[in-house]
Amino acid sequence: MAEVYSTLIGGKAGEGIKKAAQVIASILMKRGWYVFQQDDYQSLIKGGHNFSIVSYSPETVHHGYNKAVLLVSLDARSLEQHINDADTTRMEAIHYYNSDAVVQQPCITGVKFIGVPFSTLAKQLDCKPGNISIAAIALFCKWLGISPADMQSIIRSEFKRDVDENIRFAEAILSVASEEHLFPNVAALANPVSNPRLISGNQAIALGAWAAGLDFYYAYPMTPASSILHYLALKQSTHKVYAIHAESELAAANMAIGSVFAGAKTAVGSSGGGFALIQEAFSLAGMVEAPLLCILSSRPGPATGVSTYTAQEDLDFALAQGHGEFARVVAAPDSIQHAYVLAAELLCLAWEYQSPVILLTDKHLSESTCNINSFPQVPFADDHILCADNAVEPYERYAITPSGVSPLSFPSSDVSPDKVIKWNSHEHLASGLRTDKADAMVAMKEKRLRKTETLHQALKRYDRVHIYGEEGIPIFAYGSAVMELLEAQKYCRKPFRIIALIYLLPFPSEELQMFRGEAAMVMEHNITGSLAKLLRHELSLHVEHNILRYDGRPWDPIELAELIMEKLNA
Amino acid sequence: MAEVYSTLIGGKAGEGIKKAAQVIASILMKRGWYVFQQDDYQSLIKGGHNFSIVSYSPETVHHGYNKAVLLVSLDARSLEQHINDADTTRMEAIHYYNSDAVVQQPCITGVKFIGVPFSTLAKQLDCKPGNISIAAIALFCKWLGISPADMQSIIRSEFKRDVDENIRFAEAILSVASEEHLFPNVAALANPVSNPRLISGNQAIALGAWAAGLDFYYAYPMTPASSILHYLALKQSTHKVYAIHAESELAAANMAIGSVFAGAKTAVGSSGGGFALIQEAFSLAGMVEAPLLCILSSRPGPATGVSTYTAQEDLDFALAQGHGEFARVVAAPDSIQHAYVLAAELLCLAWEYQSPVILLTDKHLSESTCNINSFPQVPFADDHILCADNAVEPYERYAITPSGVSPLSFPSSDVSPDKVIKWNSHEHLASGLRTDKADAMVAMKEKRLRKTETLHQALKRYDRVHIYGEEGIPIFAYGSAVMELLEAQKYCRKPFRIIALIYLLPFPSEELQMFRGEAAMVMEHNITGSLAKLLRHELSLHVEHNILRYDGRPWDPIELAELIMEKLNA
Amino acid sequence: MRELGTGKENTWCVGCGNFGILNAVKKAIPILVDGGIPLQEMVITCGIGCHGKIFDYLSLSGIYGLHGRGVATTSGIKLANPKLQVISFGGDGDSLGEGLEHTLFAAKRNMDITLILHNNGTYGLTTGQFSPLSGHGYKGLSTPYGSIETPFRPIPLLMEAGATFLARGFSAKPEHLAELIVKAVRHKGFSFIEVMQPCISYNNTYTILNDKAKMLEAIPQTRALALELATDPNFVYLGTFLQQNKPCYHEELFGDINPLDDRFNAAERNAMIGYSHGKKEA
Amino acid sequence: MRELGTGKENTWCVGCGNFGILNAVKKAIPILVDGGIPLQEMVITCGIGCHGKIFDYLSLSGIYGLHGRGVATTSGIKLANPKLQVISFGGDGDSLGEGLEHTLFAAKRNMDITLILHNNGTYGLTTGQFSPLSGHGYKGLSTPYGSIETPFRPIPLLMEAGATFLARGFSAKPEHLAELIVKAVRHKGFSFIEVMQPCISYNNTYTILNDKAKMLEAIPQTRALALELATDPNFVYLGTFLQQNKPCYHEELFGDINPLDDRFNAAERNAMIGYSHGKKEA
Ligand SMILES: Cc1ncc(C[n+]2csc(CCOP(=O)(O)OP(=O)(O)O)c2C)c(N)n1
Ligand SMILES: Cc1ncc(C[n+]2csc(CCOP(=O)(O)OP(=O)(O)O)c2C)c(N)n1
Ligand code: SF4
Ligand code: SF4
Ligand SMILES: [Mg+2]
Ligand SMILES: [Mg+2]
Repeated sequence: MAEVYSTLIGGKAGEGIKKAAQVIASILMKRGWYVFQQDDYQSLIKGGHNFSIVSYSPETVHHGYNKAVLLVSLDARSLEQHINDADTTRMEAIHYYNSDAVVQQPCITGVKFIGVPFSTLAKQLDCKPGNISIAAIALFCKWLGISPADMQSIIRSEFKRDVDENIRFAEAILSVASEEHLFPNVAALANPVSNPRLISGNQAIALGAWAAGLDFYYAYPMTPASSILHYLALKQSTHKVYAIHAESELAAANMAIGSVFAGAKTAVGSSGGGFALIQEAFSLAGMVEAPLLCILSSRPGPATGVSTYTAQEDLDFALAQGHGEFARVVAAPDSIQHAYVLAAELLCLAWEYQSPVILLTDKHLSESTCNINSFPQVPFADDHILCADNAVEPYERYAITPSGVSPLSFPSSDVSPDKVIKWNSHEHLASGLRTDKADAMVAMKEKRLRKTETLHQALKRYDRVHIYGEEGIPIFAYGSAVMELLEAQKYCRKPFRIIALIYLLPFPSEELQMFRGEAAMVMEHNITGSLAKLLRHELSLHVEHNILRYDGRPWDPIELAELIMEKLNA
Repeated sequence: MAEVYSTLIGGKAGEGIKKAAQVIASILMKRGWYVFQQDDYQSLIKGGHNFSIVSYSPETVHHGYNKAVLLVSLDARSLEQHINDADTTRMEAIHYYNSDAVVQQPCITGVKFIGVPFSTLAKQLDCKPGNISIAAIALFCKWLGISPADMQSIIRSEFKRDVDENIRFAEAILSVASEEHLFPNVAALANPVSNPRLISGNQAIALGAWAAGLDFYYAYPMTPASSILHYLALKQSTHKVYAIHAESELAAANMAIGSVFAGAKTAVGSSGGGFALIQEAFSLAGMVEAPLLCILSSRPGPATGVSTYTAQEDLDFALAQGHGEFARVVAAPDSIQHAYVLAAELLCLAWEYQSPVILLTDKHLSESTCNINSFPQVPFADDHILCADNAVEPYERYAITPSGVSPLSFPSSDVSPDKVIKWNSHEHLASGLRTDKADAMVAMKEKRLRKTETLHQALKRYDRVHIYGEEGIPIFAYGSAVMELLEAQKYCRKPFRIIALIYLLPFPSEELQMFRGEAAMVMEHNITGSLAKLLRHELSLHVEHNILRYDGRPWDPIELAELIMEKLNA
Repeated sequence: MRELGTGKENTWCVGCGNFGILNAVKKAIPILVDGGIPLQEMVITCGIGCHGKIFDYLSLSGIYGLHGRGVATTSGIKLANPKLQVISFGGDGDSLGEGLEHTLFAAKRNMDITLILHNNGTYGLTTGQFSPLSGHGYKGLSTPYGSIETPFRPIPLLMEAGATFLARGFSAKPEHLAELIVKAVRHKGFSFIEVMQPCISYNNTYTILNDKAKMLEAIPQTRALALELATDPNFVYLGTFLQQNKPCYHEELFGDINPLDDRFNAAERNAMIGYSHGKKEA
Repeated sequence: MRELGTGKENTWCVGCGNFGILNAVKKAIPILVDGGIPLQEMVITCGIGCHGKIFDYLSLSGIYGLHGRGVATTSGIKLANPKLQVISFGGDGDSLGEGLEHTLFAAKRNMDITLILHNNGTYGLTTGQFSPLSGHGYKGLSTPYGSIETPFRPIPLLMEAGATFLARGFSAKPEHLAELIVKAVRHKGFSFIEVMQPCISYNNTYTILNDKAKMLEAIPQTRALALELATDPNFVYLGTFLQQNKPCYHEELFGDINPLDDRFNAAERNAMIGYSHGKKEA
């Protein structure tokens, strides 16, 4: 197994910590390393305590680590908080701290603490407070053995403003950096690829949906879903995609259904609170049979909960979205890469079966970043319109069909003036006109139900479950928990298999038959064990251990590996 | 078994059909009969086809019948629709029809069709179109052998306006009514009680909640929940209860939480679509630990669905209300009488455990009417405040307790000016101040989780399950389906037991242990069999037959009995 | 032109003002079609309420949406295909109660759609509860002792929010209303028509409206005058109160592009994803 | 009087206008208490946003509610116990975007509560997206090419909706703002204060506000004049624009009864249920 190293930068919100970590990740990635970045921040704009971790290896890194070989603490709080976060297992770690804020040099075996007057230097050299984490970039460059000239050009290309001040500051920092502590493993380049990219889970979702044909995205900002809106809004000029920040989630979802009616591939997204507000529209999508991709990125709840941390508390909520009965799909990506693929698959499924679909993610998967070396080919929604207008006259939007899927057509001057396309939130006849007659209700409800079965069959063409590992107890998980398990797998002396549920509804019973009644572990980020409950119900799974974590924080892979071994031995 | 008879009145919306049926039910009830009235109407104000059925017996009638011994069709559509709805099993049935609208007298064995020129008479005698169904009252009085004088005084007391015209019209109708066809069983008075009342399911819910202490009700009208709002609004002057029609369901639910904070016993109610809109507030109630009674009266969905018919499609939706994890209760009354008791119990539970609770009902239970001969004593919410301010200083709204229930206190000049009562939609400290710290999150989530367990234990003091019948296969149901089964039970030659689930969440596993793994039937009004799924999951129930009906209509007890026998023999 | 009705049984009460609105729409559509808008590009939406039933009586494409959300749905249709002319029928409960937010934001954005408000001062379909436009003292099932709220004034409210076409019609004057509808649909930007619509079952305002209705002679010269006339206590002025030119939302968003005609295909998207590999941002 | 702070770490950006608002509230409360409102009867609510953090910095009872729903929560508190004086802190996204409906209905009802709008023209907490009050062209993460919407005008909008007290303050003038808060809370009916609140991170308006701020000399004599002054393009007038007497909602609903003090107890309720048996309607 290839070694994994980590760098941690801590300081205040507004000091550019995440950005500095991104630059570091990018430096590594361009040199052929696999990287994973995760950011811990609070719901505030300036101040508080933020920290970012970049973990890197010549092989894929699925998840970040809590302990780092190089730490940069820009303020006293960071030093205090991360004083024990040095990874001293393989070499002496260095922890640079702000000597303007901390008078006494700490002392811990295996860690070299180096005080640097970050604040004084920044002030002297006119480096803005928002750029102070450039210090971490400089220290990292030194550590990696990057030449001052290369560092200069990195900073020049990454920071568009205040370039001279930033470079002067970085150079000053270089001059105080330790000469002795250089990264020992610098030559170990993994598979260098031509065009790697750093990408977050939310960017992967946005890009995947776009690759599959996305035209419109409607949302109201809500952490941790907001960055989908931001990313797509920026892409308007190059990608011909329109991201609309609506007056509320209710507006967003109903606007989205309007756009779908007109023929646009459309998505909406929010976190739990905003998603709760789109339930009625979700049910509408079920009734009018609108293909609509809905992205739910979870954070700890209930209510406003904890805005900037992670959780998997919304499984039942996602499975039971909307009043009434109708076909729908719920699926969760199990990595940033896979988020790209799944978003595309789900948009296609939505259009093929004219149903609302939910992509369930969480803060940790949505906002963490890793390198993607190449994007797999994904399906394109236009190729998955099962039942386009089949030219039967007169057109009937809700024609009763064996598959349950009815002809989809859009208003336009290309169609005959006699063609009337009516979508109806009431129970309706094949024509789309409203009805409350008993036999008509039965016919239309049965048509919609048949779609559930059709969908269930069709889903089998996608990977509904990912299984990682060959032997050992199965550990079930979904979403970012799979990333944690994958990284922990590297450290478990006893092997285990990870059973990653991708499609949660319709439940992939076929793929999981072999586990029926078996003993297993389940790991998830919540307090009630909702995934374990689902598996008990659907698979009669015998859940020996349900590893629950509900403090909003991701696991450190090594800690997790230890916990799993403990449970395995118990 | 005592005989059950039915009377059916059909005509147009706006002709006072429901009202006439109520008068008939009231006449019977005052004479010591048990009655059950159900109304079939559409989402329109005038026209269309409405019909009401009153079924009556000297013993309890749990449900209405489709076939009647006396039918009154005020228009041609009603005659056509109900031409085969005569109950000829025990006597010749009479079907009065409007001879102004129907020229040819129909002919069916066992049914006496009598044409009456309802429209002409009404016109001649200045009876308003909205009062034309007074004809049915007159025909019924004649049939029951009520004297013209008594009929007069009934009409006088039931219709405040146009009294003279109405009486003249009724008398004219009397004069054309059949003298031969009089009800044979008129003397069979059952238990005459002193003060019987006709009451609908929604009225029972409203009164039950009020008896338990309800102060405020917030809602936005939505069929079939609206009549709770209407009933309580009317009661303001006598009952000191305030029913507020808010600008939307979102407003209603958030206003309700405000009123709870101030110390008022408060409820909200809607149907699926409106309930979907209060999910975020429901989650808020979970987070701030607001006792809030939420009434969900279902109709066929999804989306706008079928506004005026019945369904049980919202079970999963009700069980998984709101994002995030928190304690809650979901329960469904199994009769109109029981709706009164359950509404009271649930308001008490909400206050005792400071949790949101859902009373799940459906159009059929909500809007049907029966006689209530006396109201049982119900608990009073004020007696169920577990953890009032226990005078620990300083006051902490979310003090960590073993039961998970924290002290509840209200702002008022009676408390010390130092007492600060903070409710917070964010994760919070015991003080109610916001937090995002890992250990604080864990502590508060665990406190809330403990409430679930405390609640679960406490629930055992109420009837969580009703079992009707001593032997035979168990048939599981909830809500109005239980009423259907109870009436059908009278006709089944093979006995069966009805297992009525009252409390659905927390699931009453203890009471149902004896059915674990057993063979059973499940009956419900939906297409996916959500109750059967719940029972399979929670009880490993072996569902031999899942009787599903999803056309919005209730079962006729005799048809249902036949179907059950067929399944039992299969 | 083909028949605009659907043959579906009409379930409005006899004498309901909605018939006049339906008639007016049926008169306006052929004029609009003659003016060059293809029938296939005329789309209707509505919320839930008696007003919404117009959806079932008009043989035009569209969405019978959720209560209160009709305007949001309409905006979404317009944005995806700006060639479509979308007319939304709203109730007073629908568009100024449950959906107030969407109505005001569509006006703020000057979204190029038409909202026809069926102002019957009541919730007709749910049996006559008071609405945001019901008068103080209105008795309905939810306010048996009389409403204690002051009604909104739709035209001033929409003007303040940013609507660029404001008019008032009366269901009993379908010819005039048809003219207003034609103008409103042709107006580029958010057009709003308040239609005085008597509800004979719960709020029969025929007499008072017949007494007080008065035609505007011309579009008032100033906003102040428009407001004064729109809120005159003695007369219910009918006609156009405001017509203003202002860029509308979809033009500001994408000029005269039609997003449906200007999409990258699968190959282009795949190529761009590939192409963008080397870029800082894809 | 006791300390009004909570000791909780303040996480607003240094220089944020919210500090001025917090100071003003801390100045106003003792004046109100001296004027006879017990501290225990002062209740605060808020939505979610930077503005909402004021909840954590004030040692007063209340509800830190949902984004956009603060005003609805406030109305519910007031109705249950009309003795409480409830001040709601709202953001511009919060109270005029997500929660627009509740704000306008509270004004329509003349609900006796106070709404302090932290108008920073941006969504501060969610990193600076445009808000319903951001100017045309405002660049934020959701509008990287500039907002294409025209902002609402809060004072005219609230006036049209029915608010009976309208004022504008500036966070950099906390003394004046404190006076406005005292007046607003004492006003019987819906009182609205638009506070100009620079967001130094996403919409730093200090310079422009310092340049343009100007005190009103008196409450304008007419609504028309109030509107003119409130929307003057050259000056940001500060002070009270409107103060009007009108019955408020809870008085219309139950006069001077306090529902919490006037309830039937268990025995009375049981008796009434029994008693009402013989009646037609209970
Ligand atoms: C979310 C939701 N809430 C409530 C309803 C019930 N509902 C249907 S129509 C209506 C009010 C109708 O009033 P208005 O909009 O004025 O229309 P009108 O019937 O007067 O034309 C209501 C409350 C609904 N369908 N959906
Ligand atoms: C239902 C819901 N949607 C979205 C959010 C995310 N959110 C929190 S604050 C906020 C906007 C804040 O803007 P504003 O109300 O102007 O307050 P400010 O931060 O500027 O004071 C948003 C969108 C949320 N908490 N809840
Ligand atoms: S209730 Fe009123 S609005 Fe509805 S159809 Fe009847 S008259 Fe028209
Ligand atoms: S982001 Fe703006 S509003 Fe929020 S605290 Fe910072 S300066 Fe204040
Ligand atoms: Mg209306
Ligand atoms: Mg703001």
